[in-house]
Amino acid sequence: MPELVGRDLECRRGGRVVFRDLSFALDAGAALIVTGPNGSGKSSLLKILAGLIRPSAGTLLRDGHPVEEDRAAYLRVICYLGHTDALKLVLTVQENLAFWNRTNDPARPAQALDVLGMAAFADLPARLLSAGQRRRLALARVLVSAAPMWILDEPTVGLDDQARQALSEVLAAHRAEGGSLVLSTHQAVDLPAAERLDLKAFAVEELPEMVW
Amino acid sequence: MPELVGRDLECRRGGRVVFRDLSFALDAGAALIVTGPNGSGKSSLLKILAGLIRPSAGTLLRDGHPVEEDRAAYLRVICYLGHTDALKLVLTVQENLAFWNRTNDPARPAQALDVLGMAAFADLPARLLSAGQRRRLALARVLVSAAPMWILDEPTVGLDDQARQALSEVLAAHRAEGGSLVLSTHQAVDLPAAERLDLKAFAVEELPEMVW
Amino acid sequence: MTAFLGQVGRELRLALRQSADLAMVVLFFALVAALFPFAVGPEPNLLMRLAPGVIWVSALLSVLLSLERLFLADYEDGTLELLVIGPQPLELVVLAKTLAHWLTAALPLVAAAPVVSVLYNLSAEAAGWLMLALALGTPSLSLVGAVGAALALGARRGGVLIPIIVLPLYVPTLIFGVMASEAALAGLSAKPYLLFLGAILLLMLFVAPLAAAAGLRHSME
Amino acid sequence: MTAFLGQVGRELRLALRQSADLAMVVLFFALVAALFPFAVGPEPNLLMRLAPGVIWVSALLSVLLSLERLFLADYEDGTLELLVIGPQPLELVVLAKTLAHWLTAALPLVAAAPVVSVLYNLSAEAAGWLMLALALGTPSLSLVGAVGAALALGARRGGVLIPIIVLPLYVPTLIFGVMASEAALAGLSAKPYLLFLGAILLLMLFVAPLAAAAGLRHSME
Amino acid sequence: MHRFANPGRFQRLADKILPWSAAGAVIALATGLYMGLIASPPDYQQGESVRIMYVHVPSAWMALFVYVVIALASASALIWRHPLADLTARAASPLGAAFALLTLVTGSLWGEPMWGTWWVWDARLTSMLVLFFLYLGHMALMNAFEDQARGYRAAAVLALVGVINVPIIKYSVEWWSTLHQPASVLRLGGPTIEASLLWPLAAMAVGFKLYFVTLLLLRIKSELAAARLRALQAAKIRAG
Ligand code: HEM
Ligand SMILES: Nc1ncnc2c1ncn2[C@@H]1O[C@H](COP(=O)(O)OP(=O)(O)OP(=O)(O)O)[C@@H](O)[C@H]1O
Ligand SMILES: Nc1ncnc2c1ncn2[C@@H]1O[C@H](COP(=O)(O)OP(=O)(O)OP(=O)(O)O)[C@@H](O)[C@H]1O
Ligand SMILES: [Mg+2]
Ligand SMILES: [Mg+2]
Repeated sequence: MPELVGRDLECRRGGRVVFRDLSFALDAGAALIVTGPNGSGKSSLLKILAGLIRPSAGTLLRDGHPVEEDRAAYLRVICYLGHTDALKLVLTVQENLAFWNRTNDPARPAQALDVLGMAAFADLPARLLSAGQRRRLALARVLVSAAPMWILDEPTVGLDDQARQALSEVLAAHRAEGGSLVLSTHQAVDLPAAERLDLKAFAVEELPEMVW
Repeated sequence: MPELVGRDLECRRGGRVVFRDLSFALDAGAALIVTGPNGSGKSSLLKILAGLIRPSAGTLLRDGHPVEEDRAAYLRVICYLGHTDALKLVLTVQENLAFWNRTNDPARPAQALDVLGMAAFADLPARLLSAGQRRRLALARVLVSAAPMWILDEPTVGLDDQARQALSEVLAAHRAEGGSLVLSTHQAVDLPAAERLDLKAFAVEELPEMVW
Repeated sequence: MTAFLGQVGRELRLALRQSADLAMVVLFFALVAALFPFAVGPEPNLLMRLAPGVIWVSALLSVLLSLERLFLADYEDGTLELLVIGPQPLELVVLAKTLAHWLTAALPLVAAAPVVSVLYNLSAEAAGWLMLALALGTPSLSLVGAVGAALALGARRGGVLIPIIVLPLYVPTLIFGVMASEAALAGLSAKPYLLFLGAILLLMLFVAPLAAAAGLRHSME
Repeated sequence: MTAFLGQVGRELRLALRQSADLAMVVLFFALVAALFPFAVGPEPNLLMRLAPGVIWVSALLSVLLSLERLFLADYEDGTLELLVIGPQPLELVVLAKTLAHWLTAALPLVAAAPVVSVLYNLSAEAAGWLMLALALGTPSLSLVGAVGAALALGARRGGVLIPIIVLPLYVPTLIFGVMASEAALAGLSAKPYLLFLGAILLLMLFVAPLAAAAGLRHSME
Repeated sequence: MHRFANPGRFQRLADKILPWSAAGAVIALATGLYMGLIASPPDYQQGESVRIMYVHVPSAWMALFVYVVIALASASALIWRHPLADLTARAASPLGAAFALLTLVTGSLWGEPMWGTWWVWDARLTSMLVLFFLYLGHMALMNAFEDQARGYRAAAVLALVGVINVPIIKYSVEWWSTLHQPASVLRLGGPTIEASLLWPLAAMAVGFKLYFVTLLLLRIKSELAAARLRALQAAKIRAG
């Protein structure tokens, strides 16, 4: 039985329907790549999966049970990375990361930084980081989340080739451990045996109504 | 004679030398693609070209004259797009754009939105835009800048294929009109006959000299 | 329970790390308080009578100034999203943040109050009562301020209502606080007013986290 | 010139879209002004004597509250970068933003002053002079505040830092403003003080944009 | 610019000056204190408490003087971007604050016997209080940024704006107090100090100046060391 199932999901943002009748299934260790043009609802879908917004219709099932039944339990197993990096610019890199460390192992943050090639910046205030370095730090947060299900919204934005390489290795390792993965992107990503979900198929033709 | 020349540029950020002895030349109608790993100084270089920060050494020449001689004149001919979109989320799309319209033609903003496929959102508050839509709006600002020299820091971030297509057409048209172009990116961009500048070559390994 | 304390501790650490060194808060407080004599003139006994009101207003102001950006920063940089879906109850996060804020922005004022009251020639004993009243009242200010800050996020598009809802909530605290100090100055018993302050604080301890958390969740839409 | 007006117009539109902040300022003003009767008791003539000072301080503090927003939003969303390298001189941009700030954060207070002065049963005529003094003095507050806001950009804790560096510079404006109103109250001529307020304003009109623009440029580093 | 400004030269110069200024300070202060505390007679109306003046007044003068020093340093820092100017401003600010505080404390110690209260909103007292706040603001701003350079620039601009305002502040405060209260509340000695008080005062003033110079040089030297340390640490961090 698939770990996460979305059934006939519909999403409204600002009074307008973004997508409708969207269904998908995700097994443990599997990866789902969400694609689609700008504004097709990738981030919205991921926010629904992350529990940030509720679908206007349809249900989200985890192990066969509606997520709403035990929201807290569901939120514990997921880790969400949005468009924003959620960094405190006045804190140093490791301070930023330590705050999000959900593993009981205080050494993990340092390892995560190392994996993403950020070890050298551990003591730098995040304000001094370049765009890509900030994204790397945001990704490091995911590594220390200890969550089996990752929900990543355009994780590769601003990353250089080397970092993108490191990321795909990380993702592979995560899946090898039985972790599952949903990510949205506009770029080509090499995820072996990943399912694709193109939101163009679920778009609703409808001009956005004026929002006051 | 090339329009813009950088001679032996050196850049310090936060007391550390990011790159040094960097030289380049850019003719009218030409394009320069700046590449390099995260933190190699792409944004810093573009900020120097945009007049936001001063190089710690070296000179920037426009038509053979140091830019510092007439900074105002130089700033008038450039348009800079940074990592941030510089949008006011409470203003509508067209309100955002209208403010930056430097062409004397009030119809231009609407055209720019149309070119980038944002016409349908003109009256939506920017708050409601998706990440890529925001980036498109930021790009529209460049289209209405009426500046002959564009300096774009990772313009394609978050854009979908169609938008990226539209952008490269826009860039081609800009160059056809004799406009020149400097852009940094981590992705493949199709700019015919563009020069490339890889910052890896100018990275500084040795420890920074004592700074007061 | 340990999770509770751990969470609070981490929230505290972050808030403390972000907040200014206490010296700055105190300095701000002293500056505002030192401003009034220029406005009302230097007569010592008039100033003495104004002292409680002045000190309370200064405290209120520093709470307002420092609390407003607490959630706003998290909202803009995306941290709030993560806190909302984070493992621990949002009410707890709010409470922890507010507590941290009080410790960093309000407690120093309570400590500095005696120094300031020298400028106003307050008797040591009157100053003591003033401190007590502040210690009881400022937490309510922080809590109510947290609600305001949270609601303001949801209403980015300009709900004029928010301040109209929040600021009046300050009035009781302010008035009872001032009156307690007044009574102490006049040699009367400040107890009844202090009791009122305590009651308000208990109420707010219960209401504010719920309201603020709701506001934060609402701001996610 | 059109660019200048465009800037002002945009700032105004932004402020109005976030009208919550506007209401906050006015309400805070009224709240502080309304508080002091509780602090000093109801003697009418004492209150009348205090009125100018209290109203001035309230206005000053409310302006203070709104200062941080002046440049911070532009700094964080990248707009400031574009303004710094934009075609019109940065000093003008600063002036425009400050003007907008005054129109949205200070002018409402000037308008609200008569209402508040009813609380202190000021004569209509005295209230008129008070308004005049405020109208002449508050622009200086906005200008000096702009300098503080610009210099504090990117600082660890702008919220408290700005008042700390700005308040001492407010003293002369406050003093002359209050004295003008008091003179009017006492039936003396307020002109000399108003002249001083005007002089300070002129000086600041010249100094503040330069200083603030310098601060903004430095914040790009 | 800072590649021409070389720390070494300053170090040598400072090391030359330091012994002299230090010695001078000790001598001047010693003579001043001796003349003031022992040789001179108690004031006929203020009694022994007048002796506080020998600390109080010179420190008051220094408090004003140091702010001007900072303003000049800031101006040159902004114009020529000379790092030494930044360091001077940074080193001088706490000293000025200390002098202001000393004035306030000795003043109120003096005030206690004089007018039976620690604090009176007298013009001089008040404007010194404001000056003290100006100092603290300057220090706070200078230390509020991760990268020192930013703090230097901001603080420099603030110091210049401040120095423009200092006279206005002093003047307005004087007007304020004279209008509000009869000047009789406090009769500061002012010009009417007789010679027996004047000489020790002058000696103390000279002593304070030299003392300031000494401390300033020492602090700049330590700031230099600190900056060097910061740079090396930064280097270590970035080099990984
Ligand atoms: C907190 C208490 C006080 C403060 C902050 C204070 C402040 C000052 C300041 C700023 C000056 C320098 C004025 C100038 O040179 O232009 C000064 C000078 C002086 N103060 Fe005070 N003062 C205080 C209390 C007193 C008291 C209680 C006395 C004695 C009655 C006193 C006597 C003097 C005298 C004699 C001078 C020298 C005046 C001159 O040479 O021009 N001060 N004080
Ligand atoms: N404001 C700043 N202060 C100090 N150092 C900075 C600042 N901004 C960036 N740096 C440092 O300068 C270096 C270059 O930064 P820059 O943003 O130019 O890199 P980049 O090539 O744009 O990287 P990316 O591809 O991630 O955008 C980085 O190592 C960064 O740590
Ligand atoms: N907070 C919001 N309120 C109302 N509408 C919104 C909000 N955020 C996004 N929208 C609308 O919902 C639609 C989908 O937005 P979403 O961010 O999910 O698109 P996306 O697929 O992530 O686009 P991108 O590829 O640019 O990130 C967009 O048309 C946008 O206008
Ligand atoms: Mg998206
Ligand atoms: Mg970059």
